[in-house]
Amino acid sequence: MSGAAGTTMVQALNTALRDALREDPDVHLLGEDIGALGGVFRVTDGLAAEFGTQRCLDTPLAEAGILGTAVGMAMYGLRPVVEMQFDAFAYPAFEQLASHVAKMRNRTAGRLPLPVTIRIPYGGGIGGVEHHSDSSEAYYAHTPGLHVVTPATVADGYGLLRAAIASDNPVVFLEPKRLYWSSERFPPTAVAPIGQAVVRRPGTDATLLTYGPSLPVCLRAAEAASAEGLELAVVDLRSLVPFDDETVCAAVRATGRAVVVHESAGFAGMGAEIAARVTERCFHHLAAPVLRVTGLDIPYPPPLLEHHYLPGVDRILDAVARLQWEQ
Amino acid sequence: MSGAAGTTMVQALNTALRDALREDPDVHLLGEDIGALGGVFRVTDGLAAEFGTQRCLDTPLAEAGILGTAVGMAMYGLRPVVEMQFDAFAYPAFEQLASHVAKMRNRTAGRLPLPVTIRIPYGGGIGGVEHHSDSSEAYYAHTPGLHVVTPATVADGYGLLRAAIASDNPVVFLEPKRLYWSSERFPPTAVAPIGQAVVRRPGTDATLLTYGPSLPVCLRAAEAASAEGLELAVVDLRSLVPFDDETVCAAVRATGRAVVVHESAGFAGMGAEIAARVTERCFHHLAAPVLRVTGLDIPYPPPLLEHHYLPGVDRILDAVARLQWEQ
Amino acid sequence: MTILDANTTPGLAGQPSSHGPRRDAAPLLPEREPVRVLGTEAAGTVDPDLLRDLHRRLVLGRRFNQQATTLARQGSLAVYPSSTGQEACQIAAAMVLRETDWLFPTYRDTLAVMARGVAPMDVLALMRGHTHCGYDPRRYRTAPLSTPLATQACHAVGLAHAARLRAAGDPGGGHDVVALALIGDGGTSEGDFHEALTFAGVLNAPVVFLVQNNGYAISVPLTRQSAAPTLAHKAVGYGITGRLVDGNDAPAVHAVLGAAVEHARSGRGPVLVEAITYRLDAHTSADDATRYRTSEEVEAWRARDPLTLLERHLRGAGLLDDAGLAAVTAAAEELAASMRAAVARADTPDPRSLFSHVYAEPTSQLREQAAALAARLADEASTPATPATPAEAQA
Amino acid sequence: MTILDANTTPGLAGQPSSHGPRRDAAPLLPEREPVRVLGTEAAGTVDPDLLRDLHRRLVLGRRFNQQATTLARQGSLAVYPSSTGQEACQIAAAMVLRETDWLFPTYRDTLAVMARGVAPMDVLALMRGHTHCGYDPRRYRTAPLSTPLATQACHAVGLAHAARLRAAGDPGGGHDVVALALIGDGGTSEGDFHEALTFAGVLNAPVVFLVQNNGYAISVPLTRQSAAPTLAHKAVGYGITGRLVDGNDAPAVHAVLGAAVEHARSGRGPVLVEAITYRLDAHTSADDATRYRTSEEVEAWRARDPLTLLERHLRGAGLLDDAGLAAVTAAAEELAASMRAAVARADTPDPRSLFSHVYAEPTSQLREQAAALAARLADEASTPATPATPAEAQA
Ligand SMILES: Cc1ncc(C[n+]2csc(CCOP(=O)(O)OP(=O)(O)O)c2C)c(N)n1
Ligand SMILES: Cc1ncc(C[n+]2csc(CCOP(=O)(O)OP(=O)(O)O)c2C)c(N)n1
Ligand SMILES: [Mg+2]
Ligand SMILES: [Mg+2]
Repeated sequence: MSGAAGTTMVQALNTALRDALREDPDVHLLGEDIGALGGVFRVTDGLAAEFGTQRCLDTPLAEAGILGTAVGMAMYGLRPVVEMQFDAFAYPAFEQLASHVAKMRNRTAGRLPLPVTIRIPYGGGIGGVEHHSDSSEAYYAHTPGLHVVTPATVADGYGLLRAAIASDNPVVFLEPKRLYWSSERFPPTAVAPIGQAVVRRPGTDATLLTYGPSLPVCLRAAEAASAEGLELAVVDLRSLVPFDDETVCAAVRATGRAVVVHESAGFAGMGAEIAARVTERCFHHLAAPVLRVTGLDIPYPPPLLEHHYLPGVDRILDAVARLQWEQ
Repeated sequence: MSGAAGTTMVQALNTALRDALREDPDVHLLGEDIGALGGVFRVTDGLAAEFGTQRCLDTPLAEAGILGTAVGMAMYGLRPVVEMQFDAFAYPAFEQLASHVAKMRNRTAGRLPLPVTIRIPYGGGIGGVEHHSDSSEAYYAHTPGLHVVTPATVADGYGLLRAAIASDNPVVFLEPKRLYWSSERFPPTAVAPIGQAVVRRPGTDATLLTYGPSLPVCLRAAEAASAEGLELAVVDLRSLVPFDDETVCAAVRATGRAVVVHESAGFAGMGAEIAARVTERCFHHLAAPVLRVTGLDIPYPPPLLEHHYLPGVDRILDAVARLQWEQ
Repeated sequence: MTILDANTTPGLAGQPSSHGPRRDAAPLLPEREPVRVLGTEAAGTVDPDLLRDLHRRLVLGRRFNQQATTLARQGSLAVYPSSTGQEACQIAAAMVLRETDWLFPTYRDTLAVMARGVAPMDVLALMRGHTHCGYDPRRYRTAPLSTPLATQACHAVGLAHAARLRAAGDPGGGHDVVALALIGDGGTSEGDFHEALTFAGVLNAPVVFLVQNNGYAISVPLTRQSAAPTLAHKAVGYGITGRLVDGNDAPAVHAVLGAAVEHARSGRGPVLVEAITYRLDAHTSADDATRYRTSEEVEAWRARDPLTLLERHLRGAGLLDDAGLAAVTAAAEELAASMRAAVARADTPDPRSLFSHVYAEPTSQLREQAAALAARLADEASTPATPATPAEAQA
Repeated sequence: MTILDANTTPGLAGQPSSHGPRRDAAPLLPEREPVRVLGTEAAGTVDPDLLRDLHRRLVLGRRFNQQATTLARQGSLAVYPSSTGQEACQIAAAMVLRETDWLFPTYRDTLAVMARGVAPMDVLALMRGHTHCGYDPRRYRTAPLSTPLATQACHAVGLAHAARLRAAGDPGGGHDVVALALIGDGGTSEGDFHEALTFAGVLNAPVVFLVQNNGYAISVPLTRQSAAPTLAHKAVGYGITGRLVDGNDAPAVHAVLGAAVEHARSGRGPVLVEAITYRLDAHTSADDATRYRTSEEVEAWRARDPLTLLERHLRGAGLLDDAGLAAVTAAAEELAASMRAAVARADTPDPRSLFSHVYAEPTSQLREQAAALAARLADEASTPATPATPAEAQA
């Protein structure tokens, strides 16, 4: 799966699905165009050929129907993995997600767990036309009963997807479209635990808290800051629910300053939760308020304007600069 | 509409709809059971009789269809007011809301504004069975392009609903089910502006920030605190989007301590946004972190357990006590 | 032949193959008039034991509805959606299923759930406000009572499909399962109903959809719900078989549904059955039906009460005498008494259960919240109760 | 008679009135074979001017598709979903509408939108990535190109209903509007399609649904999308009229759609037209169609290219000679050249526009964000550009 140029995120996800299909006959994939086409991003490339069109099922074009069918399959004991074609096209399935997927275990006192994985390509930066670049993580993170994870590295693409499929919880697995074609040298093979954040770069002066598509941007910002003598720590949350308070708070306490970076609209976004809970838990360690660098509070713009919307290095460094260094 | 016992929230909303229907022939109501039945909460009682079954239209049972039909009506120049029967039953319309209602003005460069009002009874505390007590405000508040308002008083029930219907923006109008039968002495008649919070009770020691169904609880908490010598200010946000930073920040700066109270699940809820933005803007006035008292991060419980879920006076006072008075 | 294959006819003449083959429409269209047994010659050919069994279950079901409605009026249940007038559908739905089959009920289908073997108070746990689902869905092969309309139809298709997948790998493993989804006339307007039927048709899943067309979705009459000739006419649009039956004619519903279940089980595809019936009670104990329907209409339907129709036939055919009726009535009273007793015994749920089943393992966030609740409860237990207004107690 | 009334027959025999009256199904069912004109006797009766007009528009449309696809390959458009092979549907859809009627297109219906009078580059603004909708929907009575599938069908119903409401109050006010919703075969599986048809039937709204059944939803063939005999058979389930037409036969589509629009306009109810067609190109310029279909299949359909079929007829009937064809081709080349020129002139959108139309009045939050962006832009303008990698420029 990995060439000289390394393994791409798409390949890592593909390998994770293949390994899961091989190891567990209960794993079934379903979604739009995941069979012969291999998915519009080719994440399921070759899987119908290897496992048959039953285990890699091209469904009718109806997202609530797809997720509702997966719920029924899971009730019978299967382990469905659903592909939603794009973020905004998961919205028709919102009722099935919020009222059934998230609640079934709880409403049946644990008797009907739903080990369903819902893969959703999300976010912008790929020149997509409207409805193809939404960041919808806050909707899911706010819905109790769901786990919500998002890889930012190729290794985590493999590891978190394996963990999601193996999990007895329903997991919303958000795939950063922008990182589909990023690549790493070593083919990933290890399962990554759900619920653990990881420090991607140590730093002493301030901490960037981020996830998914914004991790590379934060690492570039840290690089740039370092050139100017500021050492920024960078934390990759990986799992939005459950949230790893321990790792996050330790990283923030160590620097006393923090900026949250994500690409979805800021208002009532995931960054608000991160900022609020870090402040609740680390208030007396903070030399400055936790700031947020996020997408704008507007509908996602057309491709020629999206660079103004996405958090970039400059905006991150601006926020870091506003962390009141004079104190 | 108002008897000796005063005007109820239901009556105020009913009057607002009646006045809007009378004043503007373009106003049309549509929803499930809003005609002969007058809505399951009777908010549209008598309106089909007065304005005909066309302007108070009983629709087929299909929420996406209802909202999508309203979008089309608004495109032709009408001013539809949609009733969703319960919070969780608005989820099937989520795609229409997020991908069309919220975006139509923007994607057409202002040429197709959608003056649609979407009334959604929300929240718990009325002994409803599952799916009848969700607090869904965070989903809407996080979706750019929507205004999101919620009355906590009978007068605002009238005033904000009139403003919502008159607005050229799509407005999600969240009606606190728990307050439907609360009543006030004077029949409301004035339009309340969207986007303005209001201080419901002055106070010097700490500020409670709340909205909708939690306002009366906060006022009772302030009462109780006052008996023990602590004066709590209480701010009723009324409008979640647009957010009244000015009023809120002034109230928080005046006390240096704040607790946000709402009934939806806390994680990535509206309270996170409030806490985060207040902290960003008032950090150096804060003697303690902004705390949150919210619903639990679990699916809404069955009626016999819901009092454990809902923020109550005790939990609010506990949070106030944790605001580090020793400083 | 894979399990996805279905009976097809050649494609549309003159079109290359990408658009076909397509099915023949005629066999999918429903009968012109609802199937009836009672009052027809067919009635004489039905097994008398089946008729008596149906009758007994109708009587018990009616009494269950009455008692539950009373309990709701008295405040022991938060609410109760009675199926009085629809008992023939409820009972038949459960009777045609094997133990290994699955039922997907709505909030109104309490009798069907009870007929699967669930204890009355466990059926009513949702309405008691005690827990969201009072029974083990796997044990009774019965999904939780579904409140979000039509959503359960998708689950039924998925489960039926999964069973076929398992059956393909393990033919003798008891996986020749049929899923029966119950739905109301109003529910057929929801997008999820459409998507379920689309998937059922394409997957050729062994699923039966029973639409209990009781003429109303709360207050909205069928004429404002759908302009279709009959709801059974929707089936052809999904390539599945449509059937129309008199839902107040218990042996007719039993026969049509039984045939539908065997049709599905044998791999011949899903079936949509529309049963024309009427709810004689209000939508729920909280509803005021006089706002939207006349007493004349209700009386006209009372004359077609499924219990009356069946009792009249049994009496006429000499299959039921006063003693037989008395025995059945006594059993019904016993059921009602046991319901009252169970309610009196009812416990309060343990608040710690709030956190037990949100996830497979509680998150650290939930552990914190559970600990905080436990501390509050311990506090309350140790301090003397202060007089609280009901509103404050709630808040 | 209110505007909600529809043609009905008495209710189901023996049922009280709450369930009826119901429609007769037979007139709602589609023809057994798609309607054809070309190659039949009817072809000789069609107005030659109409045929020549159709031809001219097909040629222009084909060229538009080719040029836009080329622009996408060259990177001037983000993507282009070509309707090559479906031009007959596109053109007829726009031609049967009056100026006061409304069109509700999908992303693929660029030719229909252009035929409403929108300038080519404004049609393509969405795909250029310049703005979400390049034209004024009110001016052209054309909704934005809809990407979320089937959602626009609901809007069409609402708009048609609103027009009827206005017409009731103001009969001479030009409100006898018909809404035409375009949709693909895949889109018919979405819940919104079902809900739109349900509403259309119940409201008896003057709306026509044209399903361009091109055999595929991206890679998924019709046989995996629906098990229905034809998609037009779905209509009966909503009490609306279903029609089936050969979508590659331009005069046939024009005739059937024209009749459907007048059916709807005259208050006789909505119509669902299924046009059987094929997209000869890939799903979009970014798609690889060889992954899911054979070149034999494509070639079989190429033989039924709507342009070829019409040209053959015109030639045979002596309605088109070489000079005529040359004139049409020249016009098409002119269109293509103007598209290339327009792209070359294309400006970059103003970032300040990001905030202009989110709300009627910007919120204080948006004013802050707009000011911050303006400051950043001013900064960038005043500092010499530092070399940035493309990735960094994007981030
Ligand atoms: C998605 C959704 N929307 C709305 C409701 C509110 N609601 C509960 S029952 C009901 C009417 C259902 O009518 P029908 O399907 O005919 O079933 P019946 O009650 O007649 O058995 C409505 C609108 C709901 N439960 N779910
Ligand atoms: C709600 C939704 N789900 C998924 C998609 C992604 N998508 C875009 S086009 C397409 C196929 C549509 O097929 P069809 O309706 O037959 O139209 P065609 O492309 O053939 O014209 C899909 C799945 C979408 N746009 N909207
Ligand atoms: Mg009903
Ligand atoms: Mg298609």
